[in-house]
Amino acid sequence: MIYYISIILIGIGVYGLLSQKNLFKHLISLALIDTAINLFIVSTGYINGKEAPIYSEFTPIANFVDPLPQALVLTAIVIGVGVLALGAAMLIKIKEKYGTLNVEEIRRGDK
Amino acid sequence: MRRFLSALIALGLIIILLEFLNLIPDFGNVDLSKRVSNSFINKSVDGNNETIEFKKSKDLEDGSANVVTSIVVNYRSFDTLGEVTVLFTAALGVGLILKGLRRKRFYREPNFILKTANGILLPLIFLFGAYIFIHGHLTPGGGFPGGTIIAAGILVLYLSNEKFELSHRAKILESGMGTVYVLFGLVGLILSGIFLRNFLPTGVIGELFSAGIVPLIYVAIGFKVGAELSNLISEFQKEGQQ
Amino acid sequence: MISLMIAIPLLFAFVSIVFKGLAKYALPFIVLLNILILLIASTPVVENIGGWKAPFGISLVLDDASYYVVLVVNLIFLLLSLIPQIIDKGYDTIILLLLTSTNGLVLTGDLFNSFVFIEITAAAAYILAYHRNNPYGAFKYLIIGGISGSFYLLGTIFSYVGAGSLNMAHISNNSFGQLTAAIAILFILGLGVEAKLFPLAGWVPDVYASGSSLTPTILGTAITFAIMYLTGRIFITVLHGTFLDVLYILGLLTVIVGEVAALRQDKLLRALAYSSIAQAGLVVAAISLNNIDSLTGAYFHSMNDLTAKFILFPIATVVIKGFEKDRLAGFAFSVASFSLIGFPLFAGFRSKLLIISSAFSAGNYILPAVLFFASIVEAAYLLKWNIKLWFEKSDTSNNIPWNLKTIVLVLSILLLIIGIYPDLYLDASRKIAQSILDTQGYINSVLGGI
Amino acid sequence: MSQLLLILFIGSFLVYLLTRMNWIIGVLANIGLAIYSFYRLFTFKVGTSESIFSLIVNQNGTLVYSELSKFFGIISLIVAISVYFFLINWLEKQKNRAVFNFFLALITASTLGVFFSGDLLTLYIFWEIMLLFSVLLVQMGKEDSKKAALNYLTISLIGSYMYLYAVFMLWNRYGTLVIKDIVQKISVETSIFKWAVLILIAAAGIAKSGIFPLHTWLRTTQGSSPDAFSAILAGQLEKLGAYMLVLTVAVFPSLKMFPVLYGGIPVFNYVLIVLGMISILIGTLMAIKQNDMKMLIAYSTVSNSGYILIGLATMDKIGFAGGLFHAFNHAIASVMIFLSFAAVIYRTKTSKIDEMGGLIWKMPLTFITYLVGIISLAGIPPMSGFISKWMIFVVLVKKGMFLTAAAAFIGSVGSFLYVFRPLAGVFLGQLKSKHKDVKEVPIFMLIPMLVLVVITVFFGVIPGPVLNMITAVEKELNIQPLEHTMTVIKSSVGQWNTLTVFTMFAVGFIIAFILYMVFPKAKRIPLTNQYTAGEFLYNYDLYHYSTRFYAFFERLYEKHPSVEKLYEMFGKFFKDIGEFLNRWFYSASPSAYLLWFSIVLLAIFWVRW
Repeated sequence: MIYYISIILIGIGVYGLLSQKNLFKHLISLALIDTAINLFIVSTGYINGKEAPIYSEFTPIANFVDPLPQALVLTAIVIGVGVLALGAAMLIKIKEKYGTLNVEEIRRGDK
Repeated sequence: MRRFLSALIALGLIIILLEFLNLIPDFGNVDLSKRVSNSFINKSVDGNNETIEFKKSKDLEDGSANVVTSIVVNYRSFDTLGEVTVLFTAALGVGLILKGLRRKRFYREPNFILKTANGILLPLIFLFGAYIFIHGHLTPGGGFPGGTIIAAGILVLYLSNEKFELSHRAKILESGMGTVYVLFGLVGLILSGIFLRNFLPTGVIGELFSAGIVPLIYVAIGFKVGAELSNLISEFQKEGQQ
Repeated sequence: MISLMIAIPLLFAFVSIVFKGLAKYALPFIVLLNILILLIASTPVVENIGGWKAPFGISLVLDDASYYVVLVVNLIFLLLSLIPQIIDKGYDTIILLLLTSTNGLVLTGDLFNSFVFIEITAAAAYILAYHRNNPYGAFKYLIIGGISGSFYLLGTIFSYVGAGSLNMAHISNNSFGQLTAAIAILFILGLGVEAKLFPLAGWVPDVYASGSSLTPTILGTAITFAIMYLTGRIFITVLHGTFLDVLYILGLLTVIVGEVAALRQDKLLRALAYSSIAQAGLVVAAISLNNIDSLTGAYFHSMNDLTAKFILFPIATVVIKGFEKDRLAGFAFSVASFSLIGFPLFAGFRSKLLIISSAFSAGNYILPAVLFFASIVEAAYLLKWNIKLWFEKSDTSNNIPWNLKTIVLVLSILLLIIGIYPDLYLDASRKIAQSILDTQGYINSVLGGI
Repeated sequence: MSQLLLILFIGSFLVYLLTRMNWIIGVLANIGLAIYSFYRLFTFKVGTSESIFSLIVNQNGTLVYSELSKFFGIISLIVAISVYFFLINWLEKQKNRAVFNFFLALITASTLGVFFSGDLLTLYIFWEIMLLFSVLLVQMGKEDSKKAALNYLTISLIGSYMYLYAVFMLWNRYGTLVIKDIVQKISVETSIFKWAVLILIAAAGIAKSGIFPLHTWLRTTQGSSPDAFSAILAGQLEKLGAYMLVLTVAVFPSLKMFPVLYGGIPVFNYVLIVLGMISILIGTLMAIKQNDMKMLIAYSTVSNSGYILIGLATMDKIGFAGGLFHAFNHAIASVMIFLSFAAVIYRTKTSKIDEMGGLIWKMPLTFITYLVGIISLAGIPPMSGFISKWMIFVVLVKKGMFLTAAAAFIGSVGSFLYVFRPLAGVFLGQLKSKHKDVKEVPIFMLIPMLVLVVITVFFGVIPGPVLNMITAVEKELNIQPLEHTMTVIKSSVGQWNTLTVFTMFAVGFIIAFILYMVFPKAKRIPLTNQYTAGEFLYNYDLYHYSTRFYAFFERLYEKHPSVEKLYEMFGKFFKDIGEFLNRWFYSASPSAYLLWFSIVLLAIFWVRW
């Protein structure tokens, strides 16, 4: 089920990127796609009936889901954050340079 | 029209990805023994065959109770170094891109509640963040969430204080902690000839002082991420000349 | 030892935040150190980071292919470090990070790790794309780059799900039927954007032609070469040539589209950006033929291309009017463009010859025809620019700094030498090709003969 | 041979340096090099071969000296030497003299390289060197020469890359590129392969010599390139095309490779003959229309290349000899014509026919050069140009190819029309008032022109020496040699005695001259000495009669379809696509990028899943 949710989220992100004209919405869509993929990655590691991969008083012996996707997701999230920050900074500059975030108006302004 | 076409294409994409799903095991139905992470859980990459028990197993190849942490900071530590670098690059880039902009001002007195609560909450937030990254090898969390929480504290500071400016020391902290991470790796290289080698004893699994360099690196990461995100926040507090 | 090639530049990048200006002065020494490490190293070397053995931890692999690619990449950075004028203040750290990530990209033997390094490269590239106030172009690059990164990540995850590991050699050793096709599709989308393939990579001209000489000079040479290496490594060594035909078609399309689009450009930089696209397409198409000669030709051509581009891009940004004042720079420019066109006795001719003859012996009659078409168009617009810059009189022209002039001159002489005596490049590219095709050797050296 | 080529290539760098110091010394050095290589051509032994550096693995380049290389080498060096002599005075007015001289020397060196090449790839290399530097020379001319040069480059590259494609087809099939080896093996191949290879190789020759589908570059290139270089282009470079055509039809044994049709001509050669026919017609008709004298002769080149091609493609002893001889004659004649034009332009600074007139009194020697040149070019008896055209006619009649013969005849008649136009417009008629002070050109420009006049008249009377060389070529290529003596050419239709003809013409000329002297002379009055409708005419320059000289004739084909326009359309089409891509793909919004990204994904999935 989570697979399907994540894929539908990717679809929504793609839809947003394709249909919107506002660059900020593009960035949000990109973040959405990132998140969806992260969700997907985490869910590939899930195993029915198993626990979070931490040795503790409650789970002293290994009966864990796959921890590797979780580790990968941690990395992927941080990378996503970095890209998002860069994009946001560029948006500020675009706004400053063109006075708008609308794709068509920027295109007109470029000429 | 545009929306319809977009929806159509997005639908096509969804269908393709659904098709791909048929090729992989169903959700929650994974055979762990075929994956490398099985060895990560049992900490048997180097050939350990004993079952691991919490607070009993000693001197394992990797001593952190949180397996995700052991992967992030030990087995695949190199990825994490790269990850830190991406964040570092992003922070640097934001600084370069937004160079020359002024601090944004709202010209409005911050809310009284916010100001007061800030004084009480801020130490708690920082403390919580520090707790998270210090216990990264034992509990869920680690350097990244911990650092983020600290940065959230900085954000509160920015919101509640119009005149607050992040000190230049944040940059130094960021740079220094990155350096520490690489130096840990280099020390491993010098001591054992292997980059990012865990050269400290791993101790008993589940104890605070265990897992060798893992908590140390996580502390460094915690500070680094905190400083970096705080820097990002302070950069985004800017606006163009008007 | 080879991890030092990643660790040292990274260390200096971190430190240079505090000690401003350090990066600029340290860069040549760091690169020299890297080259020194390479000179001591003997291939193949597999270094397991953290001491975790191959399919479990992350391994850095220095086989013949990555050896020469890293060598070329570091030499490019060395040349770049000798012309510090074009690196603006603050961007020197970015260059260091780019060096780190490119080295990592080439050396790593782990798919997810390569994703991380691609993302660092991309992040640095977004910032470089912004250089000289080009936020819109950079943002467009960021969006499409981000999406392609996501698809690359998805491909990595599918590989992990299929093979149970992220190690390239381990994945290559497993076979997982139809899933390979899905992975290949995802990697085509993931790498295609960085490899400048036609319908995927629309960002190139807007980024390359932003007016900065740093951006195209480094993105069009070192990064392109590293990506081409990664393309060969993933599609041939890891995926055993799955879906190379798709890559072939995209490559040919890119060649045609790049050249045709360059035809009408009235800005030199933009025309060169399109030429860069077309050459990348040619290299990808040649790689996708998947035999030793074509791969040799592809990497040989890529090296010629980057040598030429390292001459063309900086000169094109500095010289706007003509070569009245700098005949030597003009000479270098002409040599580089003739080499790109593939006139006989220039370096580009040798590599095009090799690609054509390998295509013919593989029974492929379309690639040569497309290549010839591309050469005609390329000749038309590059000669137009040569004629314009040499013979149309102009009063003003920027002065080219002496160190840049020396470097482009040396490179152009190198192009002439390669044209007559190609063994220098040819041997390296043959080694790269052999090593990329030698899947079993790669698996053995990484997994220790499991 | 490799030694000679090495000397020439190194020498050309020396020429560059010398010209930078003093341009006259540079030109002299260039002449020295050309004369030295002319001398060396006679010292080489026919049949020697040498190997030079290798370009493909295990494949050394080879140089072979054959009768064919000797023949074409001599043509191109005669052209080169005379043009270089011309430069002693002419170069003074050219910009970038050092580069000009340097490129000329390189072109001569690489042209010889092409003729010496024993394998296809070596040939290609020299061919491309020649192409590159000739392009760079063309653009040093008039204002629109930059565009013309690119036009020239594009069409030449189309030809040479088609050639290279064929080279690699052969290399892939046989693993060798030596012409001798390939020629032995190719006759047993499948017909598709043979057709493909030969058409692709012929394309290079067609593009270079200006045969029909690829002739469009000639007009602008010849018209706007530097004036002295136009002579090289017509005399030296276009003969490379003729060489390539010889390679296609004769060196590759077309008689053995293809089935023989009507008249004993291989079917492949028929295709070439048709192309030659079309070229003759187009060249003639278009030449008649031109107002720029250089463009006019450029079109005449198209038609003459057609003659050469037809002659060669018949593969008959007389026809083939006629083709080679016509190549020789056309080279000499076109150099004479272009040099005389260069002389005229040197003095008057224009190449438009209707801006000149009456220069016969000011530049008599230039006029004589031009006159002899056009007589030879149009094929009027006493000059050598007639002989070669006659030989081609003879073979067409003999083989019963009347359609081609008719085209050739129309071309001949048309050539009278078009060569007369500059004659009347430039040299005869009224002298323009602004050209009153024009003088004859300096001595060093006159010498080569007059020497060429002598050569043409000499070979018109005694064609034996050239025919000897041609028969040697024919023997080498296994064609039955032409029967001839010093002054008599024998054919099955009849024979032609050049000496008799010359004597007859000389007698006729003397009679006409006597009559001209004896009868009373016409009274010369100035042009303005008349009036119309009671008004006296004051504007001297208004009534130039060479404007729309053949208007009555041009009207017949005014709305003709134009290949040139077709190519321009193609060029524009590509540019428009480029602009479209640039606009709608490469400069598009992120959404468009993602749109294409998704379309690729969908397409791959659709096709390959």
